[in-house]
Amino acid sequence: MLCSIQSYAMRDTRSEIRPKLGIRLWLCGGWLFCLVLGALFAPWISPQDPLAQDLFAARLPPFWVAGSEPGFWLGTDSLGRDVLSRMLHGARLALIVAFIAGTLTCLIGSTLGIFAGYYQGWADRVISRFIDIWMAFPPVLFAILLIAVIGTGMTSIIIAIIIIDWTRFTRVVRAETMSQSVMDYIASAQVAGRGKFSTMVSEILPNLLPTIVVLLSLEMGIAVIVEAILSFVNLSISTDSPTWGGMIAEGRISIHQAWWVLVFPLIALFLTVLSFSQFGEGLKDRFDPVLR
Amino acid sequence: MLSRILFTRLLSTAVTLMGVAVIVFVIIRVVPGNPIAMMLPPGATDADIERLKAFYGFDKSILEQFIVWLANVLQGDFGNSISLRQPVSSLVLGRLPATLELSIFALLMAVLIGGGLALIGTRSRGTATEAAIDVTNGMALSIPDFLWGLFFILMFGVLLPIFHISGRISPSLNLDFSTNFYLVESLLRLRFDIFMDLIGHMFMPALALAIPLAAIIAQLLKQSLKESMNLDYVTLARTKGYSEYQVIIKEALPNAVLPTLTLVGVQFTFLIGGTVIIERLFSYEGLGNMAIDAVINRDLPLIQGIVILFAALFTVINLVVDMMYVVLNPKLRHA
Amino acid sequence: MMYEVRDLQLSLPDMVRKPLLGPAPKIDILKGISFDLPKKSVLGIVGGSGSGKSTLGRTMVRLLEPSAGHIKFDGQDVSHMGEEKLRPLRRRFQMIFQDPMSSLNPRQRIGRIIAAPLELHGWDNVAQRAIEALVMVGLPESFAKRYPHELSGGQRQRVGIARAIALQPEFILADEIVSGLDVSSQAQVLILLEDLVRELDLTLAFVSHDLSVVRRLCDQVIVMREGLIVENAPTATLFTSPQDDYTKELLAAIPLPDPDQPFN
Amino acid sequence: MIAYLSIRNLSVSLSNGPEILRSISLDVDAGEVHGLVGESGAGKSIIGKSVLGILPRAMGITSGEIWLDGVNLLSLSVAQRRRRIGALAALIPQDPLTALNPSRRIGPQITRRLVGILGWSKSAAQARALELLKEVHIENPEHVMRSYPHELSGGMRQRVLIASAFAAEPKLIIADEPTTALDVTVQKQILRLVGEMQARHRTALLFVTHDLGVVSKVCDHLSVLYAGMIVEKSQMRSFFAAPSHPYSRALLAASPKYDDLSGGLVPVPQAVIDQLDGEITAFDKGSRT
Repeated sequence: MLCSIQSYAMRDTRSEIRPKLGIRLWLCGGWLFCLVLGALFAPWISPQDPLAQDLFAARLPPFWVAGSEPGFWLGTDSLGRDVLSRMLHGARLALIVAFIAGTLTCLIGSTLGIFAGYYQGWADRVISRFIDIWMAFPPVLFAILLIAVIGTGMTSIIIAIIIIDWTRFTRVVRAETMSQSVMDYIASAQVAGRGKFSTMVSEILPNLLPTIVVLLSLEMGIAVIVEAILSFVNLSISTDSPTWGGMIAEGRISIHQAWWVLVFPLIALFLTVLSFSQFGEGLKDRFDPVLR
Repeated sequence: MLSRILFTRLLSTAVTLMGVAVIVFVIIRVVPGNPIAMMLPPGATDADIERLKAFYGFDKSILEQFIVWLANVLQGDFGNSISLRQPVSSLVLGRLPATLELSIFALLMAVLIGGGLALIGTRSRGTATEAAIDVTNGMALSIPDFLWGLFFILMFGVLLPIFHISGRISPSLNLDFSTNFYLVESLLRLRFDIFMDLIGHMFMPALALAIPLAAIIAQLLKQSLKESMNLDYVTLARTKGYSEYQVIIKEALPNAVLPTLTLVGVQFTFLIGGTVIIERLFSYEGLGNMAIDAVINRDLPLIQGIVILFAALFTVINLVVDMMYVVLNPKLRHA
Repeated sequence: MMYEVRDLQLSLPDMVRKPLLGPAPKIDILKGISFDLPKKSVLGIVGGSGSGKSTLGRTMVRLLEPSAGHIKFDGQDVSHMGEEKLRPLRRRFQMIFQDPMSSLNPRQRIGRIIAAPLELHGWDNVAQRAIEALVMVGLPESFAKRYPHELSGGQRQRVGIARAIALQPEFILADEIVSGLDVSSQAQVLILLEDLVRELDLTLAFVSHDLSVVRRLCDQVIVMREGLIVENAPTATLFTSPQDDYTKELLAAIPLPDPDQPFN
Repeated sequence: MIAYLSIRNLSVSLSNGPEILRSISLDVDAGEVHGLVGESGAGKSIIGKSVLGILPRAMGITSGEIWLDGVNLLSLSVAQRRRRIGALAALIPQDPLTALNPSRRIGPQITRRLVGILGWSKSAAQARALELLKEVHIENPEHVMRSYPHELSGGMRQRVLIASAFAAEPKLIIADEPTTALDVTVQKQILRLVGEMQARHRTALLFVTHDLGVVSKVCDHLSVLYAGMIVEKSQMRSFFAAPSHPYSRALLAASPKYDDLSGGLVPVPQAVIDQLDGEITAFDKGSRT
């Protein structure tokens, strides 16, 4: 899973001719902002009840296709539930998981990484050993297994994401910390009389922040995907609650009869993951003093 | 030196695998939904439950269970699957070839696409071609294999149905193969009809797995090729009458391949991890698909077997890559 | 005496030759160094690459802990002093680093870089003092708002000097501070340092691979080779009548801008 | 009679405009050593790179001629130029640590080009490499041929690079700060070696350096550069006896001299820099009209 996003370390070295325009930041930020609004106000702006079934209105096509009905803008699924309303409600779970799981994973993983990289010694050896073990697990299977064990529900999804993904932060932050630790400005802080912990916080951390912000934003996208995958294999939350992954699973089955059930959640997922992954990079390009 | 590194790495691999075994065992034994309860026929008595528990060894302490299980595993006995009622080892080994063929096919695709893009990008550095490659790479990197799979199902399953999007082989084909390495065996037996059918099924899931890795290879290899092109010894070669193409291939590439190789090793394990969901998506009868069924059915022995097999595969791949790195790097070889 | 160094030894573990089990073998970097550095004098520490001259410097400001021997700073033995006890002393001995790109935190503004150590030692008016330090090294006040990568090599090295003198130390270690600079900025930085030493009554140790740079600045020169001092002499004596063969070899190898210098 | 290497009115600029070299002209004949001196950014290395056709991608030659052995290199196609340079010229690079391919043994790095490009037999190339290594005073050449670069010291590597540069009997050598990365004692040996090899093979040598001391040891002529312009071109002895341009005098004054406590370490005066900037402005105006 997500092998694409696993390789953070090299993103820094991206070619120097990348577009410096802020447009990327605006596009990604814009989509995420709309999504947050949609999720927040889902109960008020949804045209239909996302759970209401109507077998007489099953598999209605989206509004521009002949045979559609007003009020069901993006069509209905095989049980007659409105696709748009379900997507808006699905966005709530996706975003809550993204923000909470992303942030917690980032905090836990980065903390372990900076301690391991800066203090080294036995703490580093233990943490590195755990990373080695974690790297030997197939992450999707690991996540599915965890959910099966600790039960479905939003908290479980968040816990599962933290457990499978802390190593992503730890690995990158540890390596980056180690390369910063040998710089002379660390020696200089020591010459000035700064303590070890204080040096870590006030000298090293600011130099890690751009990397951490990019990773955090990536992780939020990954959390959205993990949630979708878990819903896809019917292991996220109660089965009739609207989730993007659940809609995709259903759309996959009825793909030849009602393509729109798959296409719209898929587009939403695509844009969200892409936006999250580019948003952090955009922030870094815009605000990192060394690049600016 | 080489043997010392090999020994250290083997030792560390063993420790890692042991860690995996412990963690899998612990996770599974704290499962709250009692697996026995799920297997019972209606109207079973308490005595039946106790008998089943004793049969599967669930009545002993966790530590005891672990030692018994580990001793069996070391003899190649992973127990019997609860849901399929067959030995785990034969079930797992029966599915492994399908997953291996898919993963290696995807890896080859990724190396060809990514390597090709990197070479083109390096030759045309500083031009619009390079910029286009960079932008495409960035997009391809951001989208995980799961979404690529769904995208291909829509594009090539519904809009332009030119590839199969379900299964490993057409059911109408009469198979009398002696191994489960269908792709390899069909080639050896010169059954090109079967070979093409297998490729037709494999192409979409493999491409979904390959695209993110191809983008990573293209990006990293291009980056290190460009850095290598600025190295003094490459510059020196350029003054000696070689053509640009010769300089890239013969001087810059061997140097640039080394960092890429390490990365491809790790990324290959991620790719194999990705087969779990991709196989599910394309109903491909491999290990991953079986693993998800096993989790849904709470088939503990089978889950353990599959996870341990994946972990063993990953650590072996990492070990091989490490060794290749040492062999290809004269500084380590002759230190 | 500012510094009294006695039989100083330092060895580091050699991770390349570390056996599978057990400790790594040690490489001896400093093999018994003794010298005195009087207050308000300028000491040159010279040697080729691998001579241990930078290690000696870093041990003097206690970035490294010696394996044996003693370092006395202003009468106090600092050789194995813990970081807590060292802290008040640290203000009194400062260091200027070789590579200013690495020694200036890339994500802090210049003003912050100079002010942070002052804040740490509980001084007031740190922003104002930082600007005064900038002016003293000949940089405009506006540089306080800049980031290190926006400066030239010579300017960055001046920031390094400003950071060191802002704490009003008694001793400064300058580690190869002009080796990355062009001849004309080299001359500017050296003259600046010379003036500061005189104005602020500093004691200075100047580590360099280049004997010719040392001559103008230093009162006393130590020539090092493979972790040992081969010659320790007042500058004038060292240049006019070197005693050790290695010193003679070093002197003879410096190409002077003079076609008549015997060189072969 | 045209000099072996003759650069005429060579101008180089960045693709986005700024000038790197401003109409440089200089001649180097066989058996002659010409020094290029200047501070970083003066463009001294760029001249060598222009001749060898290895300019960074962002730079391009805007005008001028580079005559090598009677042929204007800039009138040739890229492939022809590359072959001609490969046959007639060679580079001794600055940093011996990075100028050898770390993953290949020394022997093949010297012989490969002789076999692959110049069509020598393998044994002839092998013999030639051994002979060259002896010529640069390497004690046991057979062993060095079988070594990897990281097994040799910096000075040894620079010797190997010098041997490799002379392998195909080039008539022009460009040495780009060949001793900057070395200790002074090693620098002395390498400078002596370069001079010796140059004299024996009667090559034209373009010697790029920032160190006037080094120039006084190896060069017959020198050009002082500032901001891509030659401010003074002179015979070596007359230069050190009496530099004519104020900038040259300032550079000489800034160079450290350990034998004369009163001299050395004088920064370039602002008046000189102003005068130079004036000359550059005047030049740019002149070239535009």
